[in-house]
Amino acid sequence: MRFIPHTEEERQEMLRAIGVERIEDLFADVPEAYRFPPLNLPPPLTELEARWELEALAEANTHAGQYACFLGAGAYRHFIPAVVDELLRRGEFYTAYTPYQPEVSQGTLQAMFEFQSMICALTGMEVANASHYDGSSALAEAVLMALRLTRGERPRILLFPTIHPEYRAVVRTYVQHLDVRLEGDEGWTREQLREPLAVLEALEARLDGKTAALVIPYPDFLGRVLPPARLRETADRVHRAGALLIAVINPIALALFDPPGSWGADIVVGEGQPLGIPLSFGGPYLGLMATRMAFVRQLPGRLVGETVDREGRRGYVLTLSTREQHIRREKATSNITTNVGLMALAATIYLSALGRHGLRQVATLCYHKAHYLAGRIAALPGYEVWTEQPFFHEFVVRTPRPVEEINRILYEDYQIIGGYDLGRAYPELDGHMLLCATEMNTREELDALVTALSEIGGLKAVAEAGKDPL
Amino acid sequence: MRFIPHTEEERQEMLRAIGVERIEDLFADVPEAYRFPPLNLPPPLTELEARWELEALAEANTHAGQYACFLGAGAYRHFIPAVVDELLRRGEFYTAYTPYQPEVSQGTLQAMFEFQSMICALTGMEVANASHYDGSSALAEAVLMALRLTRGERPRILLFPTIHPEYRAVVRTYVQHLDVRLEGDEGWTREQLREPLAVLEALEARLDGKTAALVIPYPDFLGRVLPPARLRETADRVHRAGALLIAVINPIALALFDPPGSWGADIVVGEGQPLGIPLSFGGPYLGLMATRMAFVRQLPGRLVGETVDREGRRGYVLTLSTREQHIRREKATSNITTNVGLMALAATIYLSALGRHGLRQVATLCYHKAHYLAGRIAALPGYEVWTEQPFFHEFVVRTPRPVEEINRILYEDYQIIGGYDLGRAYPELDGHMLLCATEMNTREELDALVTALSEIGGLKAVAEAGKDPL
Amino acid sequence: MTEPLIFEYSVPGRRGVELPEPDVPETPLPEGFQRADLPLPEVSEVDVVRHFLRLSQMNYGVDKGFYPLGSCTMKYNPKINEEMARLPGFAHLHPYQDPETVQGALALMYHLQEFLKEIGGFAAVSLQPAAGSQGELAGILMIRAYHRDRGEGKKRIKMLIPDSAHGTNPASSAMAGLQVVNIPSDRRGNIDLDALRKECDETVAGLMITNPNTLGLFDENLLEAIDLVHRCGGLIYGDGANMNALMGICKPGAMGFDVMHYNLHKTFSTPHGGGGPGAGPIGASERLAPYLPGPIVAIDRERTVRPDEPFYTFVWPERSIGRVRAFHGHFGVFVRAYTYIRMHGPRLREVSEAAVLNANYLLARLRGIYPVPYDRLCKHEFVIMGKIPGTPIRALDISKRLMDYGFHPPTNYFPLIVPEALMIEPTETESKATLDAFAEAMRRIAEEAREDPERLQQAPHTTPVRRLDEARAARSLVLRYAPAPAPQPASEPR
Amino acid sequence: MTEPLIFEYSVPGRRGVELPEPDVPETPLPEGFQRADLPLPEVSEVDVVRHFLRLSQMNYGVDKGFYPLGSCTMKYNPKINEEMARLPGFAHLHPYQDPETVQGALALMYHLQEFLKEIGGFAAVSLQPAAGSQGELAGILMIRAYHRDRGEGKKRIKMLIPDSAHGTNPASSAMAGLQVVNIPSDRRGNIDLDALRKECDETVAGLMITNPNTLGLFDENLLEAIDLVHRCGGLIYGDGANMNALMGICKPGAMGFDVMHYNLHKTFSTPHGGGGPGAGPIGASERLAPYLPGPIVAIDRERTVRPDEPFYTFVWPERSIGRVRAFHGHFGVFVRAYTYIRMHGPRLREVSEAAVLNANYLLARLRGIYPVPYDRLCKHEFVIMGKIPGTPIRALDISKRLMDYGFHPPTNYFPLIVPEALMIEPTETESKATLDAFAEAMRRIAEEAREDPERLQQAPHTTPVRRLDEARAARSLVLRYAPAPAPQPASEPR
Repeated sequence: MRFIPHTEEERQEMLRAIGVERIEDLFADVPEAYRFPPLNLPPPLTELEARWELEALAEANTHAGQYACFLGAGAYRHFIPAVVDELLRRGEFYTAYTPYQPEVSQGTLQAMFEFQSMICALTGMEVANASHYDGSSALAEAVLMALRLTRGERPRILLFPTIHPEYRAVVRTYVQHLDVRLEGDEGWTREQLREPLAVLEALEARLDGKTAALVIPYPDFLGRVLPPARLRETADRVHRAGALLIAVINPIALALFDPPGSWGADIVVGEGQPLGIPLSFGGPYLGLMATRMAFVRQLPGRLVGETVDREGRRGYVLTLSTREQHIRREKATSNITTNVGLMALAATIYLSALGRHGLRQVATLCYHKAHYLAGRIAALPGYEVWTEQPFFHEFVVRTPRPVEEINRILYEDYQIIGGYDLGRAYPELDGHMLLCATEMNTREELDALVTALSEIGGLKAVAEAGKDPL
Repeated sequence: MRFIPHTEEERQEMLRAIGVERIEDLFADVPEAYRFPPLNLPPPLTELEARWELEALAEANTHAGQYACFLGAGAYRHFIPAVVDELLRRGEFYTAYTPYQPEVSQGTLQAMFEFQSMICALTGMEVANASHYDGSSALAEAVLMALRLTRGERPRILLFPTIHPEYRAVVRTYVQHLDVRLEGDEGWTREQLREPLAVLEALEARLDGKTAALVIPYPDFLGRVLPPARLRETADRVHRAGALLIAVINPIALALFDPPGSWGADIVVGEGQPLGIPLSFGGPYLGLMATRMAFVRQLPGRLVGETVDREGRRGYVLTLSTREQHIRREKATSNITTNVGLMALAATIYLSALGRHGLRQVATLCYHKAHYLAGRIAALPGYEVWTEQPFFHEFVVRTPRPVEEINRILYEDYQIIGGYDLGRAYPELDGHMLLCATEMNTREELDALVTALSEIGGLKAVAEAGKDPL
Repeated sequence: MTEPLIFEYSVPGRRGVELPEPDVPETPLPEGFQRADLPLPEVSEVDVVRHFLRLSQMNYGVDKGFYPLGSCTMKYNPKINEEMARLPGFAHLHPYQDPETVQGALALMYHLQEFLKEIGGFAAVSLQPAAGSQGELAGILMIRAYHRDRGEGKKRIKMLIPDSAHGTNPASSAMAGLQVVNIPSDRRGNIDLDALRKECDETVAGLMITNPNTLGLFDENLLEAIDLVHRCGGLIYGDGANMNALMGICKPGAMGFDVMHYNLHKTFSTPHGGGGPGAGPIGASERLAPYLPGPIVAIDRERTVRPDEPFYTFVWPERSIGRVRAFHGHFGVFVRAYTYIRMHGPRLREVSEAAVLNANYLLARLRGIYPVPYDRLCKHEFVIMGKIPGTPIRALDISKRLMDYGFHPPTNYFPLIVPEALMIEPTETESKATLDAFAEAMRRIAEEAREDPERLQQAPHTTPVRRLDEARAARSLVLRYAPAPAPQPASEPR
Repeated sequence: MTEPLIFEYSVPGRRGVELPEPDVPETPLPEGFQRADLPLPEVSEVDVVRHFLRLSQMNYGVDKGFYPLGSCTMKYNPKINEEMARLPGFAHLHPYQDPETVQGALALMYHLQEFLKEIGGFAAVSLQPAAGSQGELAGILMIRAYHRDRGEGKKRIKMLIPDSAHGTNPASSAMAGLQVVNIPSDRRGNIDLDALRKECDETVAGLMITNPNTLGLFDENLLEAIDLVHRCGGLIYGDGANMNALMGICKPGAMGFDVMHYNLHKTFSTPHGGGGPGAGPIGASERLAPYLPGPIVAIDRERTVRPDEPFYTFVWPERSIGRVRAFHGHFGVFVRAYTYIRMHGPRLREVSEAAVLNANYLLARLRGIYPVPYDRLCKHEFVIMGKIPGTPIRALDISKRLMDYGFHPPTNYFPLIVPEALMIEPTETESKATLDAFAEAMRRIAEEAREDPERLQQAPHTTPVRRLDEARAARSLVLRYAPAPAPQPASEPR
């Protein structure tokens, strides 16, 4: 029977050893009225039949390998070298549990230590945990951490409006029954949203003795990167107000841009999916979380530390578990136990394989391609592109027709998966689309999108591909 | 540079240690006129670009997962459980060399010992080698082995005409400059080919003091299985004539049918591809070769034997290497060195995963599906099916229109990859098609083929699906 | 055998995987934005392969051998699951694609919801939570929202939690702003009804029950406990970590649980990945269903053209507590769990039966060698005490020594209510031969405890490293790589 | 650490992977055909996974560490190759599909032929042979066919083979019915021209040259030797096993080789698989091209519609020696080699340069520690003598001891002309750090030889098994599993 090895003879032998007659006897303690209910599930399939069914389900989707895809908005399609999956598929890694027994878990533990080290390197922070569920829940935990670090005396959290809308929603879910006020992320006009430095200034002005933290995105949901020099000032102001600066980052962007550690962030969170993890319809992804060493005891999640064995050899263990639920129970820093270890391993392998040079190449390609695409679309009549700030991965386009309509035509007539409809999350940005380009989008694809948008815009002509687009 | 790790600094350091100035100096011994010729190859690709190019090439093919496929003729599409590739992809297995150093190669060696054991179990023979290139070259080596076993005094080999035509061609290639006569496989009429027992009798009648071996297929190229009881008689006759009986088998068929070991074959060869190896456009496949223990010293190829280490623990080594080229040079039993170890490992995992029960299921499904299909096609006006003998995997159909034409229509109008055109290899079977069914062909596919053939036959109606086809 | 850190292989200027040169005109980075250094390793591809291959060999997984880690359900992870999750039609879907372009994925999620509803006996299921602990938090938030909507949000602030509960239960309750009240266990390992009764008042938000509990016992007071709490207006949260004992055996939803999480990475065979990803879908009774976290998948009747081809779409439960994560949950894990459930169907009951059979058989083999604190029929796991009378041996020593016998140790020192606890969960995918070999190793260790206790105290002897100094790790925190003056050479004789 | 045989896990009636029930009416098997028993193992899927995972851990591959096995070119096998070969559009193609349905596969084969022609300097290439040795046999058959067509088939029966040649050379010649004549090497490791000259007469079929030869040396008499043989009417066979030294350095075809095999699993990075599959395509000069084994891929001008989209098809060389195997060769290996060549293009020269750089560097590091029999510039590999003067240590002891240092040993006792030969080929994918670590291990072993020779003679000490009794294996042949009275228990304490 599938994965149960027993033969009937063995089963009988085991029942005899237990001292019962039938399997059913093992369930005498289950209230009789509820015992052995029918399970109304479809009949079992063999592996071959399951494969057929799953293949049919998979083929009922259109995926980003078939159509050119310009969706980003928090999930990014990047090149994943073959070496990542080759190593991830080693049974010793993926069929292990959380490394509670370090002597037989050095593989996982050392890899997690390397992961923590790499996230510190990327963010410029001093300590990183061994992962959180995803970027959004990492942000929620960072907010809770900031509340703890300010001893619960500061119930206010200021959120930048162009933090990923779903991240802000998750924070709201987490704190809904706590005495916490989330402010700053709503009620802005389109014009205001278009001027992030003004928004920043306005939020800074609201810092006070009740504020635990200011949360800023880097880059923001609209792809825009705020000037590091300006953020250094923000950090100063936040710190002068006795609050913490939390940054929500995109790890690929950090290969190019000055990291939060260098401009003064206190807690850094982000979505690690771009680091070698497939889109997979939204999960599992990889929550990143890093902070200053001074705050380590309020950091939630697993931490791997270096130590030695009884013969003096270097080794790794889970450490500071006194912060965690299985020791501290209701006084723990978080309830988290299972995180996304395998995704952290994927990112560790990815970052090792690409290394300093390769990751820079990825970031540079994304930067150039997004800017090339933005430049060409900006030249199309009827479209307007937000290019005031430098951007990464993605940018905002005002479209001459409803975004949904454009996307439908792109899909049906051009085999293109279009951009994210900003009206979904920001009513004030109705009629605006967020378009993303990565190293996976060839110039041919970018040009095809431009041509398609031009045709859909109902306005002929426009510059040919490659002609001085900016 | 791709897979070369050196930095420029390291390169210089190494050159200094060698005592030369430039890399070019290392090639001073290459005749100057020929040194450093231009290499006119397309420019290098990164991994991502290579992936794009290879994916495009792969997509330029129609494969047996997309269209229903009824080709067999020596290469069979079978279900391969996921566990096979999962284990085959372990770097310790596939990046190892031939296990010359047994202390660090016990994995390969023990698996090969298990492979040998399983091939013995399947064929009913006493000893099997650790694989040969493929079924055809295994047959050629078996013929050479038979010549050696008869001390070169018997230059004649009798070949059954319905051994795979390409196997017979390979044997001809191997012996073309030796004093050997290959006979018996040509010059038969269609009517004679349809009566394999009569052919067998005729070949038996040609056994004489100059005959080294009679080679028979089981099942034959046309799918037909000769009665084991009759083959026992053949073996007696062959042995009385002082010759050897060589059998060319299909390993899946041996899960159902009386194995050659039980009816007296002396050497058994076959194509192991059906045992968990993908079609892969014809290779790499897996040559199987087994014999009696008495003949082991004339068996070509690697052999793994059991032994003990200095502490008395069981272990495995390559053995009887005095038969082999690296020791015996021109006196070796064969020139073979690299075989297809990884394919043998695949077969070992496959046979372990399916086991006695699973392999029987595979064979039974193939048997029932081919017979169901044959029965339904036999009921179509205009088509005639050869059903005199029991068959396995495949069967012969005389078609009302040229096979090539039928196949073209099947492909273009029905998304079906049709059968093998027997006229290609047997002019006397022009207008005949070899159709194969395995567990991968659902009843839906079988019925769709019947419907298509019916329509292509230009003759309406015929029995509905499922109505008493035999 | 130790392995250098990947950073220690780094050589400045060495290249690993490279990307193509830009095929578009380049845009200069603005002044003042660029980062100075990027201290990532610089290694070759073969360095990466060898490093992680060697690390993997320093790990123990279910694929290596028996892993009886109690409460973790370390069953065999079918390999077909891995292949299915990697099909391009699943792996390369963007979460914001239009529903029309991802009907296969949505159908899979919809059916998985339906399967879990049926298995757990719930009215609705949300697949959102990323892990059991997040499922717990969501469930507790749902309970709080329910009370709030009935005007009792401020009043009902007590979460009752048995002392045998997983640590996540109190931690999740605290995160949701509740006060935790511990309920002791009675002598048979059940919830102490008298103690429970005392706490049952109008301040109770709910009771969190793990059943079978972490002693591996089916709570004999279950229905009564549920009834007590319901009668005082509280709700029942089920910690579904132990569902592997109950599939087709009984349905928590039918017995009165209001909300429960499932651990797909335990019960439904998705691999644990060395610490995740898991997935913690939650099922809810009729009254809590409107509060489920969203979005969930439903059939859009309006867009359905043919009845046999429903159109699937995301919807929001009416009074949802909101999102617990961005996007739609751990889809890659769903594919694996779906595959597993489809391969079993109603025969999931046989899975639970075999899991319970294996646990009781192993308990029978160990009884008499080690003390059994609560000795009755167990379910999928059981707890013994890692003590050998007359010896200094502790549960930890036994755990470490088991490694030398080629086994992963059981969970040790949990549940907290059993001193020197060893919590053993064999799962249904282990054969009698494996259980016998483990029992035999445990018997020999008991012998060794008497004959050569030091050998046990110094165990393990054969692992890549010996017993590690955990105190030192916590004392002098080294949590990331810092270049060392003299890195270890790559090849030491052994 | 030993692992039972998979047969020893078998329990009658246990099920592994199961297949669906028949969906068609069943046909009874005729009387007298059915086999009685089928003594295959009966194990569960998890047994299979654990068994082969444990076996794999008892193996050493390039992915584990340095593998300087001379003449085998154990370079890193890029992982992208593995993914590409598994694309459904390659893996699921039937060899008898109509060319129209497999144009991508045929294009790949065509271009691979073209690439190999360019790299080797040949007029045509056939991808058919399954391995180097089969390529050799095919090449020799081509030479024989050529002579036969010129009426010299019976006369030209001598194949001249240097004494440093691989054993396959004489073995292949013998299989083709030729007589083997050994040609000694001169003091510099080259073909001894005087000895060669003596054999050059009208009975010569050809000369087989490995260049660089198995000493790792570029033959300084190469052009003269070729000329001598050509002048007496013989042809030159090239053993291409050592092409990793020559890509972009020189083209054998241009220098007068008439036919040569390539080892895709050496030079072109396809994995060796623990003993194959390899692939041994052969290149031929103008005069031998018509004799190549078939079929090969060509452009069908008639079926080509657009010039930029050629139509590819299989064709037969005019005077082909025939097939050397069924179907079209090791296509899965071609995909890997094609990928590798495409990722390098003209920069393959850098591959050969780095391979030669690494060998000369390692030679420089080992010179002075071990005797070097032919001490001049080497190419991609070199040979030292595994002797330490004044000690009883042999090459085998050094090889076994290297395992304790974490390295795979070099090829030992080959070539036969060097006593106690250790043949070392580092390949270009190894870093200086790895070469330094290996050199250091070799230096320490030389020290150990003097200080503690017994330790070397008893090596290895840390492998899954210790030195194995090969004589016993050959003496009392056990070549397959036979049920033992008492199988080993699965778990022994270690």
